[in-house]
Amino acid sequence: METLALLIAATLNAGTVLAIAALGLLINEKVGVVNLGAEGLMLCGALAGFATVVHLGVHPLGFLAGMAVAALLSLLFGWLVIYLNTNQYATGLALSLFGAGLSAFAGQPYTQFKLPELPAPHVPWLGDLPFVGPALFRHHALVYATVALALGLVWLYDRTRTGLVLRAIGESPESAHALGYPVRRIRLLAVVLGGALCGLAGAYVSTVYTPLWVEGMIAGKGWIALALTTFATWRPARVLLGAYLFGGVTMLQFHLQGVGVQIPSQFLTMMPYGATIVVLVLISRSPQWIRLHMPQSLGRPFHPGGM
Amino acid sequence: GCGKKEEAKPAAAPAEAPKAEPLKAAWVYVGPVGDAGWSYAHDLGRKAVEAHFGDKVQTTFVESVPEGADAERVIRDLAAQGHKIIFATSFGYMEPMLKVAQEFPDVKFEHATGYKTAPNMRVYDASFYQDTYMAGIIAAHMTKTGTLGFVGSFPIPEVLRNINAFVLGAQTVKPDIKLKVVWVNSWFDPPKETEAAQSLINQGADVLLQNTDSTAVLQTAEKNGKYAFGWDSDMSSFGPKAHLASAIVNWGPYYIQAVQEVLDGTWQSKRTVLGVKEGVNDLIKIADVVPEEARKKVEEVKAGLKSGEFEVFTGPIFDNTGKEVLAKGVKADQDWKDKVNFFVKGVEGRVPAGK
Amino acid sequence: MSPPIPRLELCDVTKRYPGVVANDRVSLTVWPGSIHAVLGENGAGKSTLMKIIYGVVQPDEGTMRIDGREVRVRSPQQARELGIGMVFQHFSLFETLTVADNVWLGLPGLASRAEVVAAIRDKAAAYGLELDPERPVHSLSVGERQRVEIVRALLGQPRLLILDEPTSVLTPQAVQRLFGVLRQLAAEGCSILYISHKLHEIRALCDACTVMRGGRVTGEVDPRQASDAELSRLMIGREPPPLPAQRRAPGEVVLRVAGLTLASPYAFGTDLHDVRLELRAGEIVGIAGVSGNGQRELLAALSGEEPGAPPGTLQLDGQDLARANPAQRRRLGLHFVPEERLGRGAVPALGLAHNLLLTRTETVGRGGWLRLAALRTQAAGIIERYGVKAAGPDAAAQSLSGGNLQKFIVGREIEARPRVLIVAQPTWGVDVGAAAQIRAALLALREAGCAVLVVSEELDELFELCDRLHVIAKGHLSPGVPVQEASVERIGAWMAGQWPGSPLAAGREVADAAA
Amino acid sequence: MLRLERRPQPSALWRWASPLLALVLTVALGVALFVALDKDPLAGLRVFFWEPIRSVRGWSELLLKATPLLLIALGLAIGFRSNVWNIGAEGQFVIGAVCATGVALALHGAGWPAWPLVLLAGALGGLAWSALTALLRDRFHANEILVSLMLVYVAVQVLNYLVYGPWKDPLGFNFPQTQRFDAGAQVPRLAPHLRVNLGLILALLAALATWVFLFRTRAGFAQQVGGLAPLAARYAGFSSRAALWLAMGVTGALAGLAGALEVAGPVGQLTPHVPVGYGFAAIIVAFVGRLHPAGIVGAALLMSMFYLGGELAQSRLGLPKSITGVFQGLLLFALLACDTLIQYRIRWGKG
Ligand SMILES: Nc1ncnc2c1ncn2[C@@H]1O[C@H](COP(=O)(O)OP(=O)(O)OP(=O)(O)O)[C@@H](O)[C@H]1O
Ligand SMILES: Nc1ncnc2c1ncn2[C@@H]1O[C@H](COP(=O)(O)OP(=O)(O)OP(=O)(O)O)[C@@H](O)[C@H]1O
Ligand SMILES: [Mg+2]
Ligand SMILES: [Mg+2]
Repeated sequence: METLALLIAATLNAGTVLAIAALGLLINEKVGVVNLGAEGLMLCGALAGFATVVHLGVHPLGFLAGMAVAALLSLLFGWLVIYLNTNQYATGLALSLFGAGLSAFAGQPYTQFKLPELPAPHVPWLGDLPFVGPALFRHHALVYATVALALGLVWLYDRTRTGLVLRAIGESPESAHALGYPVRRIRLLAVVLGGALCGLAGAYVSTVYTPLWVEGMIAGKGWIALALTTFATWRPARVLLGAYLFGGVTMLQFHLQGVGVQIPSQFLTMMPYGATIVVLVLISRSPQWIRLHMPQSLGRPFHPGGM
Repeated sequence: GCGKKEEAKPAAAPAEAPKAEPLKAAWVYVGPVGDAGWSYAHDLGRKAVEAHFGDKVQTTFVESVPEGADAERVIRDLAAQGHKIIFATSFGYMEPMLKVAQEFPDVKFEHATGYKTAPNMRVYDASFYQDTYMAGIIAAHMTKTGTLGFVGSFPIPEVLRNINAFVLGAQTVKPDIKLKVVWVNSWFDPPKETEAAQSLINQGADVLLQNTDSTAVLQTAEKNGKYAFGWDSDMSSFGPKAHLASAIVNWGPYYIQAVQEVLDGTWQSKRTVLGVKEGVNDLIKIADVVPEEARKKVEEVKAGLKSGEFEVFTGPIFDNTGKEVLAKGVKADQDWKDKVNFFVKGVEGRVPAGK
Repeated sequence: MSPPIPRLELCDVTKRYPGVVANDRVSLTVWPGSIHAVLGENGAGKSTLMKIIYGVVQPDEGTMRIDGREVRVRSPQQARELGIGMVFQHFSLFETLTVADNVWLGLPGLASRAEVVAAIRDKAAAYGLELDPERPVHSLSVGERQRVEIVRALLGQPRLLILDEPTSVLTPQAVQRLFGVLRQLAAEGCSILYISHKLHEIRALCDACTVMRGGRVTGEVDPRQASDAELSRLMIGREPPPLPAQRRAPGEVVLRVAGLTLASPYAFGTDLHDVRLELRAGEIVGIAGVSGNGQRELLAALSGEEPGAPPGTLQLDGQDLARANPAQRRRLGLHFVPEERLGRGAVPALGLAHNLLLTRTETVGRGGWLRLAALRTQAAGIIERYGVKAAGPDAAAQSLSGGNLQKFIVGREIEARPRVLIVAQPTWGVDVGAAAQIRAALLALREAGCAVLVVSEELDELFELCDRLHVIAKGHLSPGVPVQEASVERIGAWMAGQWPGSPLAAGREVADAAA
Repeated sequence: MLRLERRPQPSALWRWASPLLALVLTVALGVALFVALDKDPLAGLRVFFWEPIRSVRGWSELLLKATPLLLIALGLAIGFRSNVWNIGAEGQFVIGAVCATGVALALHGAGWPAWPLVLLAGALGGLAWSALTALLRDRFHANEILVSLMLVYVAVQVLNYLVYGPWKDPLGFNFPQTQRFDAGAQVPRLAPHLRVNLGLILALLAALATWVFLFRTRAGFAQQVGGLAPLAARYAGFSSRAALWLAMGVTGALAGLAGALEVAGPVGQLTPHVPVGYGFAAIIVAFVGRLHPAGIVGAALLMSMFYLGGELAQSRLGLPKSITGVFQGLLLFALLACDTLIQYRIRWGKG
């Protein structure tokens, strides 16, 4: 029982990283922009967050710095993709390479640093409950903020005019332009915001999840976050669920090893990636369904002057 | 601007010094020098050489060299640049170094952790298992659950030796102690190490050791109020409460000796296995929480290792299927240690892909 | 009494695009309560002018006055604040959103969604434009979609309403209802700018007319007084050439569609129901219908772009086509001219010569080797024979004007000497000279014994070209009727599904949906 | 305000000038970086652009490193031109190396030159691995970017499993590596003392074949139409499924061949360190080479130069290794931005 509670806790923790990044990417994709540079953004966010906490010793500032740096890089990405109409895939890949290189380069002096201690998180009263306490109520505030963010996005997209405008731009930037919405500016804003969340996810990894800086420490989480948006058919609540599911699979592989399951560890290490493929296949089987839920302009460039 | 990382002097700069040309020595690292782990430890050794010899020796290093086809080019370039002794500090450099060694008979090549030698290439290795044996003694004193945890990198003999020695050490205190092993299939992947450590803790392990290079395992133990050890270097500051001791390696003495041999012209090809005896391995910074009894025992072992009387792998040793792998009273020789491919009794699970 | 102030006054408005002057010193005056037509052929610059008025496009030169005040409209929001509303030629609706959401997006103020729903109901009732605010747009017929656009424009309380070719997607009956609404609006004092190139509509509706050609204003007339010939001359520069009118007896059946039932492959498409059609050598058959009634699906099934037709439902010279892909069908003699020329009929970034390779294989040697010199010669031939204005065989398809590209594509398919040629919207967006040339080429093809199927939304064109007409409605195809026995009224009724024996005839909703 | 105006026709001048401008921009940024790091920019440029090609051996190393990049990028170019986004060439490279090793081990002691079979096995292995992605995309519409990428991680674990397990060299003291290949299983070198091998010739032939295929055959034309205008491809009757399979297959086979050349060439055995990121770097090579075989040959050399220069910058100038990644990213960014000039004209003034 206790083991299960701890497994749930670890799952939530691991899933949160993915969820923050995937929600950011969802914000991007809802307005029609795919950012394959998520991995690079997360790495730069991780470094910026770590370095800030090293120098200033305040964790929230690390989050802010991670967000700011990733926002800046997404601004570059957004400018290329939205204003110069460069290929979104290629530009995203460039960003992921550049982000990885830049963070490794600039992060060299930080590899041996240690961050100040964080007090063990504990929600008053609820944290003391048996089972649910250790499972659900002893997490960093960001774990709960992520849930709130997902619910907030559900509300934004389903209930507000702003959300409606964002969805409309993702569906038909041409129509939105004809109605007078500043499509490119809104897209850029969404790209920067989504990028900032990727940076936040990175900063969470380097300052809370594994309080360390090491080059390449995101280790593919950005790509899994990208897969999650498709997995969730662009719905925030499902992104959250999907993230926890993948967090669970990640933890499960170690759990199974510890229990002594007789499978070569390499095959267990494959599990999260294999699971991603299986899930992708399952949800993509009906292209009609994907098409109905996918932002229609996803990946398409938009030039307001018309072609 | 970036970093104030201490840099090796550019080797290309022609030093038009009137006095004798300094001896040029080079190091090839597998990771970034800032990894606080394996490569970092070797770089400390390089710095020890610089400090010892002053301007008689000039050092260079190349970091993060992939162990594939690129290594050969890097090593050859270093040899062509006039380095007289080159240290390659990872197992994967063995074959490339062997090839380059044939081309440069005048250059001395030193390879860490390998087994192939040539007239101008020799190998050296450390004995971490001596550290983990001592760590096992401490772990057994500190565990409440009777279950220890190990975050393993790759199932190679060196790591298996460390795991087995850890349990053997612990069993001298608590014969029925158990060890859970989780492999991350990486030398260096902090988030994965964190997840693996967390998983071990969730399953009841309360003292952790790792054979990976980051501080993640120690930090995870700290966060969970459990115990763990430092690896490669003194990591006590990364988990003040969790840290029980650090298993360290100090390559400085060996590197100084090797360079000295080249300067003296006494360098000879051989295989050197270094350990506590040579001052290369040690368990340091034993925490205050560790009971006096454990400390004493560790000191005894250390003394035995120093004098060479004590051998960690002394029979009888049974593997965890119950088979005797070392007969009673027999001290393991180097060949036996090279071929460890099993878990000793007390370790749960099976060696991945082991036969 | 002071002289009345014009609602809108444009003075020397100029807009240049690379390679074209879309508007060349255009001046225009619209009075309050007037329904003012802007008439002109495709590419005359009408839409550009309207976009300038609505603030979507910024003019290079010229001034604009609203109610006597000089303004510079920088965005549609600003236009709406000035009391201008617009219904676009190409709808600017969001398919996955509901009617209410679409309207809400087009409203400047920050009204709540509930208020928007109520307002839609009010307006709809006041003008007889029934709409369910909660339906998603993709489930609406084209006529209903236009109602959404109109309601959206009306909710902005416009004093000047712009409609850009609103009737090209409507049945004749629906056109009459729209005219009713517009007259009511005009009577309430709203000025209307009505864009079209259909003379009879303008004559029926408008009280003033500005005619444009090549970006310039060529005349201001009262449409109720001017003759067709006069308007044509202003619009085209001459009267349209008459078509050769000899018709010969059709030959054997070449293409047979036998009870084709097919689910639409498109996200918001129309399914085909038991479509039956025969095409004989040496005849031109037309298919009329409001767009979105299954034309796209039928064409895709015939061309082979969408596989899935049940075996036996498609036959060419008695051979089953159901399994053949477009290339195989072409080898059997079935060629096709799609309605989108850029991106479907031609690859925009490639040169004209390479675009031949989409459907022609004469210059492909053994092993698929391309004989590039021969390919260029072939392209140069078509360019010359069809009077295509292009820089040469290597000019990128995207550098050609729509009409010239259409001439090239039609030429490419005609010169393949097909058994059957299927043409969608042959003269859509093509200037009048080119249109006449294309129509003449189609007639010549018929004389050569080819079977031609024309799918068009322009009734005039179908009446002019075809020997026999079918109508498609909601995925059902009407029986054929010889063109001599057809009339606009009759075909109009059929377009709403009301042909004798139609499975749709019973259901009232269909007529509504098509309206 | 800066504003873009679409050209009526893509600019032929900028098609050529844009990569050069991008290179100039990257070099300029690099010089700025050197100055910021307090290094002599001239020495920096020398290390990156002159040192690697100073000697025959330098050329040999440059070409050796460029070979896998060239092979993989050619396949990717065919894919990207036809809208098939195979990002997982790295995985295909790994499986190619694995399959090549399988054959080399099976033919251990054969005594005859087995290298052609070894290379063939590598190509087939890469092909099979990419076919997995193609299958999932074809049958289930699973996004090939994500699937192929996830398969990279899987491939690496397959490699690990084999070298740590069944294929471990029995005489290798349990170290994770296979036996060394027999001389007959290793690719012949072009000169006895140089490491560059027959793979270079194969890669150049592949470049030529790709050019002929893309620009001189109808099949190559059909392949590209799917990427330029999918509806037009459909209209013409060019099968998008065939394009998918061909693009994935060619990339997989070439990446697999590159993997085989790596184990049967400079490495000489299978180790966990065979994958070094060629599959990802080749994406940059493909784009920098403008998806054109001639361009890719140049880009592969340039990229290879960056790698070698990065190493030399460490040992000569004491610069960190990650600078290579920064340069590669910058080059790709600069190129994408400059490419805008092919389709658009830059204007000053109101929009
Ligand atoms: N965004 C644009 N970029 C370049 N050229 C354009 C653009 N929009 C319109 N044009 C050109 O300007 C000219 C006028 O186009 P416009 O759309 O105003 O014609 P129109 O009279 O509305 O024609 P139609 O009857 O086909 O709607 C055409 O030659 C067209 O090709
Ligand atoms: N996209 C491109 N990027 C860089 N170089 C190119 C590109 N396209 C063509 N070239 C160069 O132009 C030369 C001739 O073009 P090539 O024959 O390859 O293409 P093409 O347009 O198909 O030519 P052709 O007109 O003969 O069909 C080649 O040597 C090639 O280097
Ligand atoms: Mg028109
Ligand atoms: Mg128009």
